[in-house]
Amino acid sequence: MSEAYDPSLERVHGLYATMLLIRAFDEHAGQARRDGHLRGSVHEYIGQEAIATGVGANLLKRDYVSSYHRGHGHCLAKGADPVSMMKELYGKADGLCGGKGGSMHVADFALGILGANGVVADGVTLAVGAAQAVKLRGEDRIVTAFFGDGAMNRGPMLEALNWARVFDLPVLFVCEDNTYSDKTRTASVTGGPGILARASAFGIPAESIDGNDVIAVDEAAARLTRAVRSGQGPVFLHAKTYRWRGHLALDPGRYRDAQEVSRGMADDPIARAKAWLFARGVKAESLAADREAAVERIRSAVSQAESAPWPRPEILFTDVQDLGAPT
Amino acid sequence: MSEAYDPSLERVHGLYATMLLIRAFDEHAGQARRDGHLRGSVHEYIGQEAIATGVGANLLKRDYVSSYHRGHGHCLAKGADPVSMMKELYGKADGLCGGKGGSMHVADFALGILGANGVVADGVTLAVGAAQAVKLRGEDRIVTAFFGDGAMNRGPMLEALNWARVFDLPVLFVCEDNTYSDKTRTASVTGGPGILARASAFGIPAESIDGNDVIAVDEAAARLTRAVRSGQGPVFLHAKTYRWRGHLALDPGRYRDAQEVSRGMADDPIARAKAWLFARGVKAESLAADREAAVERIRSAVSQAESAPWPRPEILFTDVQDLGAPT
Amino acid sequence: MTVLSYAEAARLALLQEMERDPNVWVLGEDLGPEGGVAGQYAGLQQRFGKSRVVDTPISESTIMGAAIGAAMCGTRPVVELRYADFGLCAADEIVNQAAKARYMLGGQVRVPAVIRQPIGMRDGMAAQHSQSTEAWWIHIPGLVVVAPSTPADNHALLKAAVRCDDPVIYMEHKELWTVRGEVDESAAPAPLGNAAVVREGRDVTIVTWSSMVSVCLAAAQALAESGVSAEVIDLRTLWPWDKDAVFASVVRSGRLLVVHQAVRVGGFGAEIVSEVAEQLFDKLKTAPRRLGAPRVPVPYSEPLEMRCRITADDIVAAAIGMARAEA
Amino acid sequence: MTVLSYAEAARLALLQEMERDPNVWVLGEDLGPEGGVAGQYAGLQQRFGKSRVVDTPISESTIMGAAIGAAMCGTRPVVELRYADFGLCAADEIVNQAAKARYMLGGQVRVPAVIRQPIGMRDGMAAQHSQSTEAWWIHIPGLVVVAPSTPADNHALLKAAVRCDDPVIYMEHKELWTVRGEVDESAAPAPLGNAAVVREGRDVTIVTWSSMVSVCLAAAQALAESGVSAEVIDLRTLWPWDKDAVFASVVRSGRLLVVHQAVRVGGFGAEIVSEVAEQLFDKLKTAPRRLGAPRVPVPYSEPLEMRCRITADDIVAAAIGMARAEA
Ligand SMILES: Cc1ncc(C[n+]2csc(CCOP(=O)(O)OP(=O)(O)O)c2C)c(N)n1
Ligand SMILES: Cc1ncc(C[n+]2csc(CCOP(=O)(O)OP(=O)(O)O)c2C)c(N)n1
Ligand SMILES: [Mg+2]
Ligand SMILES: [Mg+2]
Repeated sequence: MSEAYDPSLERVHGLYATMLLIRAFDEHAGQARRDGHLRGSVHEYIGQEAIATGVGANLLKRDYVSSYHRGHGHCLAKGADPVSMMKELYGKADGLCGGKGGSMHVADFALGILGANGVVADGVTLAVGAAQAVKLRGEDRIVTAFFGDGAMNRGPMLEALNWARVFDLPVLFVCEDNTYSDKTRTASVTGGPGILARASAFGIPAESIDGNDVIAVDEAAARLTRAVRSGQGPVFLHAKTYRWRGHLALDPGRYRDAQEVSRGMADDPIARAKAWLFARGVKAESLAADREAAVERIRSAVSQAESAPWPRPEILFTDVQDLGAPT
Repeated sequence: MSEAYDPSLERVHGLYATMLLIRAFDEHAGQARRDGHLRGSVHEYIGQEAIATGVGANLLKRDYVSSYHRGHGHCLAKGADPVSMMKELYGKADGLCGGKGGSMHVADFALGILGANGVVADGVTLAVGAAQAVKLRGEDRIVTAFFGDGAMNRGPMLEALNWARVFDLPVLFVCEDNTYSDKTRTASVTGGPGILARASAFGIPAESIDGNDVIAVDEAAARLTRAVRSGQGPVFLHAKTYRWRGHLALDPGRYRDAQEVSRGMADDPIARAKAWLFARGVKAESLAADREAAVERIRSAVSQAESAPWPRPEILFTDVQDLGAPT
Repeated sequence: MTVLSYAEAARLALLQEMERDPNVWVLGEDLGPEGGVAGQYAGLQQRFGKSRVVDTPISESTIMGAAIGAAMCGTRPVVELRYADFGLCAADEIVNQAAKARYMLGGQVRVPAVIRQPIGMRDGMAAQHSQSTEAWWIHIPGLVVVAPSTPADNHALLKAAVRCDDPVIYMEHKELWTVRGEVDESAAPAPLGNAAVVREGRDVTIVTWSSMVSVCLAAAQALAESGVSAEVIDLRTLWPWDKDAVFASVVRSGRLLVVHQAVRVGGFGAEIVSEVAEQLFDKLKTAPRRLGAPRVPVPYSEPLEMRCRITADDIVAAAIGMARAEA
Repeated sequence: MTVLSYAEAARLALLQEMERDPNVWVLGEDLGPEGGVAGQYAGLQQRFGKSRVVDTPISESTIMGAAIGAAMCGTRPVVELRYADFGLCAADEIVNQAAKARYMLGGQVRVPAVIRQPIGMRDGMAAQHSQSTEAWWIHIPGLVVVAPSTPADNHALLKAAVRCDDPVIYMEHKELWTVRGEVDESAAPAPLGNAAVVREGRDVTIVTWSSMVSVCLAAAQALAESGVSAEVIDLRTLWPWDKDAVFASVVRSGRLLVVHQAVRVGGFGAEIVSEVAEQLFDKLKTAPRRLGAPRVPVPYSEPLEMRCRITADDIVAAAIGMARAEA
């Protein structure tokens, strides 16, 4: 765990609780998808919780966040209500998007969450635009764009890095490097010295951290969000992590080496935070209770989601556009 | 002029003659467009001739070249017939593309010229694909992709750099940096330490040269094409130059500082080559005669183009696709 | 009332909207130096500064993506894509993000962006700079599509587009930029979705838009001399199109002819003809007809390009044929 | 004859074509590890190696651009774009390069590329993974468009697409991947452009394709029970579509109903209805009709998505209405 930075026990305990909530949410979401209770693509964030959590802890309610297909963790860390999220995954009427979006489109504009996104890297272009709006309107907010390692090969992603630099926008780019782009090892389709070199080539200060160390993430995010808030322009954080599960809930992830997977899972961000807390005197029972509380909160969200009403049929035709009939 | 490299008088004389031909071609094309004899977009290559010439001198007939909107010079340097090119610009039946393409689409597949291109950076993606075909078929050719400084901000361009590295393709990337992207100073919309850093960030060996020094270009191109031919994978050449005229023939280029323009024009690649030859004993009359010969060759191309027949009307419907009627 | 060109009228509309609402801003390539390819932004950067009239890198994906993000965050961007052909470089962002966001996110957010994509053939701009792609956007739920034919409409409709809370594909025609006409400088925004009956007639209803309006009017004049009374309807807004106006006319005339410059196959004319055939079958006295370009890329050479165009003669011939046919 | 799934049939076709012609190769994301999203490439990388079954970076523009360049240089790439929605990320390359190259370059070159873009709704994949975009490609000169509905067709038509010398947009339906059917493994390529009359009937002609074929057949069965004899035509190739087959049927039945899963407004149904209304007006006994999705993005929630779909009941109701209507 990181050395110089010495966060309070309370802060780390909070980060731990957030990670537990995210884990419990996605443990359920993945299983519910495999069991056929959810539909579509459900991308579990399991193993990567420290990143959303550490970054999210340094964002204000008014800050904007743009996410990608693996988006549940970012929403929860930004404060989204797990009940409304779960209802969305269940396609129910009062889900965050009224059931129209599902897992890949969870969003909560009241909390500045611009949405998960089904097209790799597109959310990053939205993020730089959000930052441009912030700047134009003279607002005191920053924008965080989360995206994966695979996204670093898409043109719009690279354009957006240039864009943020050219217009000096208040953006924190967070690359969650979980080694894979779907079933492909990202390294096998990525040229050059690496992700940091790419960000730097567009003039964006960039650094790498251990993305499974929530304290390291918190420290870096605190520093970088401060820099962005101070008007320094964009910064780039490369967080190394590992995706425990398959690319999505229905993918058993068999193309991966078993050893690699167990090595990855051994480096559990939650276990690490738990050990840190335990070493500083937090009781094992208390830590276990935190876990139980998170699981219980999700259990309750699920039962509310299960019993919630479906969207009324006429909802099919609402919120398309003001002009013109949809039929 | 470059020091270590000592080309033969004959070689430089040849380069000089090619530059003169390109200049004469575009002097005419620009004026003919302004006079209303040509249509559409005509992008003059004037001032940039050393790059196409120096690179072209190191390419074999079987090598592929992909170009962009400012493409006349690349075609001529690769050996395209100025008469067939001029006929294309005049929209005549036996122009290189039967009159269907015009200035922005000159191509000659018999010479490996995959075409000028009207969409910024798209030609670069075609080039890496051509290189992939070369590799797949085990052919002994290389591919050169020419593009502008402005193209370096387009996503597909950046994707293509990664692509060439990932698949180790035989591509020479040549960035012709003429300071402008249309009416915009490229520096004002380009973040980071520069073009070389970008190429390097994708793992492509890159170097900058004085693109108005045809000997320097020849030297670098000789070295780099050798490297590419030897199977080393992609390389990147950044050639600094200046665009004398407006972005296209109908643009007087008034958004530029007069001093900047005259400074740019003072650094004339043709005058520099001429001085080099003169200093080594080539007679002034001989050098003037070269110029006259180039002008005369273009004059003849023009008169052949002017008197050439128009495409027959039914040509409208040919070469669309094999299946289905076009009407 | 004053006489302005189509480009000047659009510029005036934007100027007025930018003065009215500080959240309106513009982004695209080369807007500042000389006010866009047709001067349609002339002087606006000088007036509103570089942060409201933004010269962008050549990054169509991010131009569009950023505009969407900014539109989600309280601003009203006007996006200049220069030619409809380059609009294809941002097709993903337009369709997958701009058009879908409001619906997919359950009505939490709107995307009030104007997306300018000039269409049409002009003076040999050839295959990559001459397309008319309105049919694509009409097919996409969430988009409004506008195609003004006169300076007055380009003023009043652009104002309306800026105030529209949903994304508007705004398609000016390149050949109309310099056309002059009376403009009421203080005109209110024109309601979107209303067609104009630009000439009244009994025998045949000609439905058209954009640059074809004047051609259809010329044809109607000639038809009158042949004893055929043609009604000409300028749709102005293509989605939603003014079915009331078209249906009312067809009910009277019993004959429908749709004329557009876009490729006939799969063009928007197909939607209009189908809708009329479905809804007003019993009112039709003869087969409906469509006139549009052949299904070929737009060729460069003048005689070929001319043959791609629908002329007044073509329209006259079609209308006379229809008027003479018996049901 | 053997029983294969739609995905297996496609795989077999590709395997046979790759064995036949060493210039056939495949590129796209995640083809190697498990053979694509539906196993439609299973085992091909193991068999033909990584240079003929190429796992690419997430770079849709360059995937497409590279395929085009490679197709111009003697190879026959098969491009996997995964979902038609992501095909929009390569719309520029498909339209401005692949479709136009042959024509714009005067017939010097062909682009024999197969561009696979699976379409359709499936199990809650929501707005960004459910689109059917065939109408777009039909409108673009230079493209062939194919949409197989059965395993046998996915075998024989894919072979034909690979051998076609022009770019083919090949649209499989996600919901058909697992559908099984008889396939003649040694079948020759099916001629492109030929429809199949999959059920004969007198009273109404139902024209459809892709996943709607089986729905229309079910409807025809139900219609028979109500005394309405429906002919069902599976177009198979959408451009060029088999006008002879459709016209012959409509001449007999006098009634045309087009059914597709794509959005009804501006869908390909409009082209078919228009063409029939124009050419066979006098043969129609009643108004032609189109059934397609409402003009809304595809929602996630199950009851909403179900309401977007055309059901056998919808078809029955429409056909009965038409059969009862008097001209
Ligand atoms: C433009 C685009 N191309 C392809 C896909 C299919 N796809 C979805 S996620 C994914 C892999 C993304 O990898 P990465 O960015 O590393 O994120 P991760 O899934 O690892 O979190 C791919 C290829 C897509 N959604 N969008
Ligand atoms: C995708 C795309 N965007 C915009 C344009 C319009 N455009 C044509 S040339 C050009 C500037 C290109 O600058 P650069 O790449 O430096 O080439 P140069 O013209 O300087 O030779 C622009 C913006 C285009 N053709 N294609
Ligand atoms: Mg990843
Ligand atoms: Mg330039």
